[in-house]
Amino acid sequence: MAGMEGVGMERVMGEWMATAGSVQQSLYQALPLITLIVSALTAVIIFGLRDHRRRQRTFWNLFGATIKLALVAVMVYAVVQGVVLTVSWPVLPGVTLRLSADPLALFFALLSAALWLLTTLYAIAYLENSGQRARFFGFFSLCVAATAGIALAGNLFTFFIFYEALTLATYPLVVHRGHPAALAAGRTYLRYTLGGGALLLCGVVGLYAGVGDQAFAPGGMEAVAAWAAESPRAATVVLALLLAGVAVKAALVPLHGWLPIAMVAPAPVSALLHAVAVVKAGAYGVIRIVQDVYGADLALELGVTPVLAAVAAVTILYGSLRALAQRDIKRRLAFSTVSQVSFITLGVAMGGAVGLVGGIVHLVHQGLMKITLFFCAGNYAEKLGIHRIDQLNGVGWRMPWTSVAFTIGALGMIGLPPLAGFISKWHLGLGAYQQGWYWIIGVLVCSTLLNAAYFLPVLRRIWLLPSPPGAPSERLRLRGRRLEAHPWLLWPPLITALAALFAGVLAASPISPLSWAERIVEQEYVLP
Amino acid sequence: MSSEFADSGLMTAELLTASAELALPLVFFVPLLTALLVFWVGSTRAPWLPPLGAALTVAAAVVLIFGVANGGPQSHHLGGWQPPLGIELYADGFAAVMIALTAVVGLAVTLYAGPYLRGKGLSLEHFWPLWLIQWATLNGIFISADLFNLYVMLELLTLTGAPLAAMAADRAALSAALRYMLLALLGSLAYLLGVALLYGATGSLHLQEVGALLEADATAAIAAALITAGLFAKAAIFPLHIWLMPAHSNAPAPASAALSALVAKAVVYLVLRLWLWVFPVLLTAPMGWLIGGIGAVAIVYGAVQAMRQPRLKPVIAYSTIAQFGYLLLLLPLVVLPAAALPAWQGAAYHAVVHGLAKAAAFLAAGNMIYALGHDRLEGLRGLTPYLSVSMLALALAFASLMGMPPTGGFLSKWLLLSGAIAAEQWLWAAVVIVGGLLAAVYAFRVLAYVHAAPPSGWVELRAPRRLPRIMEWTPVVLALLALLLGVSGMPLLQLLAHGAPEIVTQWAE
Amino acid sequence: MIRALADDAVSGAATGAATGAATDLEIAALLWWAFDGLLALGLLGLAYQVVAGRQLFRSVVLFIIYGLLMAVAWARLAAPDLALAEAAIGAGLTGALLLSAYRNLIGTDGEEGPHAPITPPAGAPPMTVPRWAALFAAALAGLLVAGIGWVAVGLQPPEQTAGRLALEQLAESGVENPVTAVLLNFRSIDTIGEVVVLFVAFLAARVVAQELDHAGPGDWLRASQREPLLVGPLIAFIAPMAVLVTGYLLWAGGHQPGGAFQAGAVLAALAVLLRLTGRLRPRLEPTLLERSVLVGGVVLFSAIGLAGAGLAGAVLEYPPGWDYRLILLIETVLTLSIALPLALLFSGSGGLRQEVR
Amino acid sequence: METIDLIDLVSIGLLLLGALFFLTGTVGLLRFNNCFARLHALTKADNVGLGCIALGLMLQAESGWAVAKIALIWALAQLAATVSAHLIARFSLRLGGGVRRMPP
Amino acid sequence: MSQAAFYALVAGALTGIGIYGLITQRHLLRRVLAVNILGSSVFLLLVALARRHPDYVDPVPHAMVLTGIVIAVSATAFALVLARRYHAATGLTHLPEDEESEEALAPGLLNRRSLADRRSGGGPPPGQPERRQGARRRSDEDRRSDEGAQ
Repeated sequence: MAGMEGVGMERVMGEWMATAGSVQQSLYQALPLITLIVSALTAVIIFGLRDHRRRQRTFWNLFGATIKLALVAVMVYAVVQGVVLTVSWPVLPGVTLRLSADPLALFFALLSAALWLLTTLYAIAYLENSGQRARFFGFFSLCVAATAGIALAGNLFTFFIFYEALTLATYPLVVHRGHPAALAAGRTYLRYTLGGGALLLCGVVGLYAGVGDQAFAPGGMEAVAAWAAESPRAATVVLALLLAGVAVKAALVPLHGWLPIAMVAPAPVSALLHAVAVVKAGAYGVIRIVQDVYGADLALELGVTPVLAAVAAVTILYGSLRALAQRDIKRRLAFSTVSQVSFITLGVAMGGAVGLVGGIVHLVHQGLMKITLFFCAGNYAEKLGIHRIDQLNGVGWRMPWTSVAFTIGALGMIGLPPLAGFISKWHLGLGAYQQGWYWIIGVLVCSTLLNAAYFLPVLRRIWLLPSPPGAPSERLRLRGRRLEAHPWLLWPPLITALAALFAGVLAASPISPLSWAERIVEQEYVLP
Repeated sequence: MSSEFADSGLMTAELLTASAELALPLVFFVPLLTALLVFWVGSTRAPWLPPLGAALTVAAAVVLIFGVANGGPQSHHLGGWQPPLGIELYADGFAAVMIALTAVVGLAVTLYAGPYLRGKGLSLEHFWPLWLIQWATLNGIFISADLFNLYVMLELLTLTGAPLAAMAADRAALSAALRYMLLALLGSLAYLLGVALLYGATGSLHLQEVGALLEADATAAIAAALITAGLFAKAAIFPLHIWLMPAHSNAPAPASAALSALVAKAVVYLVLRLWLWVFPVLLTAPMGWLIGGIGAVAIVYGAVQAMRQPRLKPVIAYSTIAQFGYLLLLLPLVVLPAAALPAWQGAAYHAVVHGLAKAAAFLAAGNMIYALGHDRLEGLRGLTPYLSVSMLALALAFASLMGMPPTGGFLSKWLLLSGAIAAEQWLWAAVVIVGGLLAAVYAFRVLAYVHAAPPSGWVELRAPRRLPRIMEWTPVVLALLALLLGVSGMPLLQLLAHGAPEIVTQWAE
Repeated sequence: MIRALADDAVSGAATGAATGAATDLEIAALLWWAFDGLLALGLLGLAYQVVAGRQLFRSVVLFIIYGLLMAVAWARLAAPDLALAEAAIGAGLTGALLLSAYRNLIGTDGEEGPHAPITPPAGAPPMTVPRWAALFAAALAGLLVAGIGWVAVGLQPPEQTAGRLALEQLAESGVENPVTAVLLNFRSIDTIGEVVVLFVAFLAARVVAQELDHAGPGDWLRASQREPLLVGPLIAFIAPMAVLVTGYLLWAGGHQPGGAFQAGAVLAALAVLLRLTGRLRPRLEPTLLERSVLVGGVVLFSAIGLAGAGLAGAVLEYPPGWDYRLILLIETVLTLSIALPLALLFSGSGGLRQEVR
Repeated sequence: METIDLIDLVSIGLLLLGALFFLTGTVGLLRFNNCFARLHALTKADNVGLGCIALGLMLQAESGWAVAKIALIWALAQLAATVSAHLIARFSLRLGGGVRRMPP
Repeated sequence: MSQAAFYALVAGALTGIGIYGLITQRHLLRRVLAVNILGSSVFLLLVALARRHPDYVDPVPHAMVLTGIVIAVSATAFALVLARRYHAATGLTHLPEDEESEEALAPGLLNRRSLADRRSGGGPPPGQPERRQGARRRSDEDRRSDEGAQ
């Protein structure tokens, strides 16, 4: 690693086969590509295994996830040293596929790699005796490859390729159960995502027609700024198309319909995909487009960001209201996701540095908290067969550990001071204040109240109400083990709950998500 | 080819380009003579002969492709006579790309056909000579630069295609083959009539010369109309497409793969080659709009029909009709300066990727028929444990047909789209986008069956038949090749650039 | 004297050389125009009858006559080779194929046999397409006729044509007959393609015709000794004569109208005659000899062609001085390779065997 | 047209005679109502007609080969005519009288 | 108007008759006849074009026509064999024009019934032979089982 100190500036490797530099150097540069290949390879190996080879599949699953996490950690170390690892090769004349590991990319990649490891553990235990597992875990790993691709994408073309590949990889997971309801959900999911994909494709091709092949540049690309100056109308249309395409996966109001319906998928799928991968890809796309393609001020100039902020605000309120009305746990969590993700979009649309920090840090906070809630919901469903909220009476005493994790997650979502949720909402509010968007502070307060309105009654049922007589109690000795569920089902929610707690309480420490987000904003975007 | 390859194999490169000119006629004669040898010896006594012939043909094709890649367009004057009198074999980038596609799909079909036909109890005795002659004819069409020679090759294509479609000899196959024969005969006579008028007007049969001598008068217009109509009948482009679905879906799987991916493709290739080399003087905006319109209608019609089919092979056959529409979109775009180069590269790229994906899809469907005995979509439910590899190949093939990003299909859609948007042709851009979405509808309808759980009370009368290993892995290899083309298009586009049509390169300077 | 008149007119009234007997010239031209007009009328009338005639049997017979008239037309247009080929293959063989197919297709569909009543029974399914299709077809046909007619009248012959080049370089081609030169030297790959088409048609017929019964009327008559009296002597006289004519046509192909195709056609006609009279019986699979003949033509032609690349620089180029001999060799083998598939296509079987007494 | 020598006169006469015979044969074909009468008319008239035309042409022929070829053509035509007439007659005899169903 | 142009006109007329016959006639043999007439008319046009030059006769169209004739006869022969086999299999001498008779020919081809049946909630599992409404000929029903598809 010592040799890395001397290399300060960003180095782009042009040719498909690295001609210059020693093999160690080129391998190091091509780390982003290797991460992708590793996760894709694990998928291929798992596809090859027959269904009954449980042990081998578990090994390969975990092995792949840990290797990926390790590689991301190495890249994080490199970025901390100030080296942005980049690899790119020409796909078409005038179009290159570019992977670059800059701080924002690794922020999202680290989140997805870490949560992926936990979800794989959870999924292995959750799908203990169900069929078609080779196919499930194959597509599961393909999803991780696609998410890593989205995170590490260096230009809009690469981003689009992995964005659509994610749709291809998630569809089989949504329809995994195979019964008619799952197929109907799959069809809806496709209708939204393919429609969004088509819009995004038009936007990307329009941009490439106008500007040509440009890499993501912090604070917006100069070529785009020049092009926007020369033909503002076309630039606005392209920006609108790009945002509309990305908004589908970011579940902004008119295009959020697929999220609640896709809850019919098994718990690990809804936990990971709809709380972390798919939805976050949309939000990440919004950040990349507004920050790294157009730049916040140009977007403001074109008058698109105010509209985006309004839509985000509407989504926040609408999501919370619909969550209030839901009686099924997972659907309530889904609508809560719809509203929470829009915080990120709101943070980006505001334009202020502090607002942006709030938006970016919420990317991680919401991920941690939401995945904890989905894990707990999965545990309740798996162990006690509870799907509706009114069945939750007294569950806290029957499954204490899961309920504790659930409580931490729920309180975090509401935004109580010591927890992660509060940090991001605080920054969003501060940013709004600085930018002078006072109505946003109103929206934040409203949403906090609504969150409380739909989470507190759930907590009240879990802890305060007595459990109905004769309800199965998990406290009984389970063959001598005192834990209430399979350890692999129990540990992931606890770890993520702790992580959420840590992200909130120790936010000031240098290695917390908040400080990481601040470093991104300072390093990347020189904002007034 | 990247520079590193050239300097290390300097000697071999020289040898390759020198022998490339000889490879030009060999690409036609090797499969032809193998076919005659197989017929003479009888395929039961020498089962190793057809694969050997296929390997030799692929070798000749590779030598030719390297020759074109390194030494630019190759040409060979048959019999030593100069063009207007003699016949010239000419292979430029477009021909080399199509020969590469034919070599790959041909090898896959040859390896797949043996076990499949033995399994279905159809006689291999007649399949081998017909298939190898068809392969020779395909290569002949790509390299021949003479109008009448193309007529003879087109006729050969029909006469080898129809019996393969009628091989199952049940009522549907026979009526399909008859319909195919009659329409194809009408098509080739219309083509011959067009060639007669062209010869009457210009006095030469050589492609480039006729293109140069032709002026945009009534004779050229009528000849172009007749030739285009004739080739549309043979390639089953939209208005004259009725025979394609029954013929392609009733033919045995390897034959329908060859028919859809190569035979009909070669005729569409010919339409493009004639319009870009012989009739550029006629290629005005209205003419481009007419043919582009036909392509657009074909895309929509094919997709809509594909959504309604209860069986798998008709879905794939109708998707062929739809996908040919994309190739026709090239003509309205190639006249516009901003869109000429990307549209040309997009159309050629689409031809290759569609060929690979379509062949993979048909061979996967063949696996299903081999295992279950029928290919009705309901039978796909719960089939994954038995045919997991074939279903993966089918999924990848459909992903490519839809133009989803990781696959080569996406790059061709991207090229066509960027050409259309660069030239502000919003209609054609919309057609490409809508075509992709419609393709997604019928593709995911089939994939939904693959993922669907078997209905309750499912009684499996007899377990699906075990597939021989080679039959299981051939479609996957083809589908992965289509995927590989998604990773980088540069090698293929560099090969295509050699001898690009003058109508495309004129805007480059 | 009449001959002189005829030649002047043939050489074209267009030159209008004012010889002494100017009026004779106009009369001869007028006569020729009358002949052409009559021929054209005959062709069009017959074509319409064939297509829209009421009785299928009449249409088939009229088609054969149409073929013969077409041969006369081509003779009139100074294309003797084509007249030979059209008469032998176009009218003769195609006619035989149509008649044998007609015999098998009679019956359930209401189309009459030779004995059925002239007019098809009322109940027969409509033999023509609905009205709109007929109108569309008429419009399309009209458009086509107008197009070709307008082009035919207006088309100016280009000054430089491939044909003129062929005639100029005829000397180097090794044969005097320009058509044979074009077929076997200048554009030889078309000929290879064409013989491969024949071979493929034979293969295609084998794929489809497995279970069809191949017994012909002649077989039964021959077996039951109730064969008409004169057929024996006819065959005895015609068979050697046909082989002689084949040899002559093959030999003459070099310098006069004739060649492999016409010779092959005559040989095929002989085989058809022998098959019709039961002297040759169908066999399911071709023997080694038959398979060798079927592929021999193309294999030899291709071998010589590919050898040409080594010896004479380009594929399908004959080494200097050898072209006449090689062309003659190729033509002889081609004659067999054309005659056998045509005969097998007529008999619909894999091979033919001598009728054993 | 100054001097019409004898050979031309004779060949014109023969050609016209041949044409006349063909005409009578065709009229016979159309007028008679049963198969045998029609066969009779055709074989007699047309063959003689063909003979006259062949003779007429032989007079015009330059080389001896041409004369031999025309004679060969005439001989083959006769052979074909006789055999086919024989076969048609035999076939319609067995069929029953050979009377055409509908008046011409 | 020269002799070549006259014959070219005749060829045009013959093409018209050929195309009209090919489209309107439904009997297979008549369609093959029409194709042959169309072919010979194209060849006549070629030969007429060859005759336009006053001083020479162009041999290239002659070679094209000679090749064309042999190709035409082989295509006709195969079409007739196909027609014979089709007649032996179906007893019809014309191609089924409308969709309904297409259904009689091969129910598997356009399986109208199973579409309606599938819409009413999942047909019987494909393993078991499906009950089909009586097609026109009962005997064809039994012969055409699932395994028929190739």
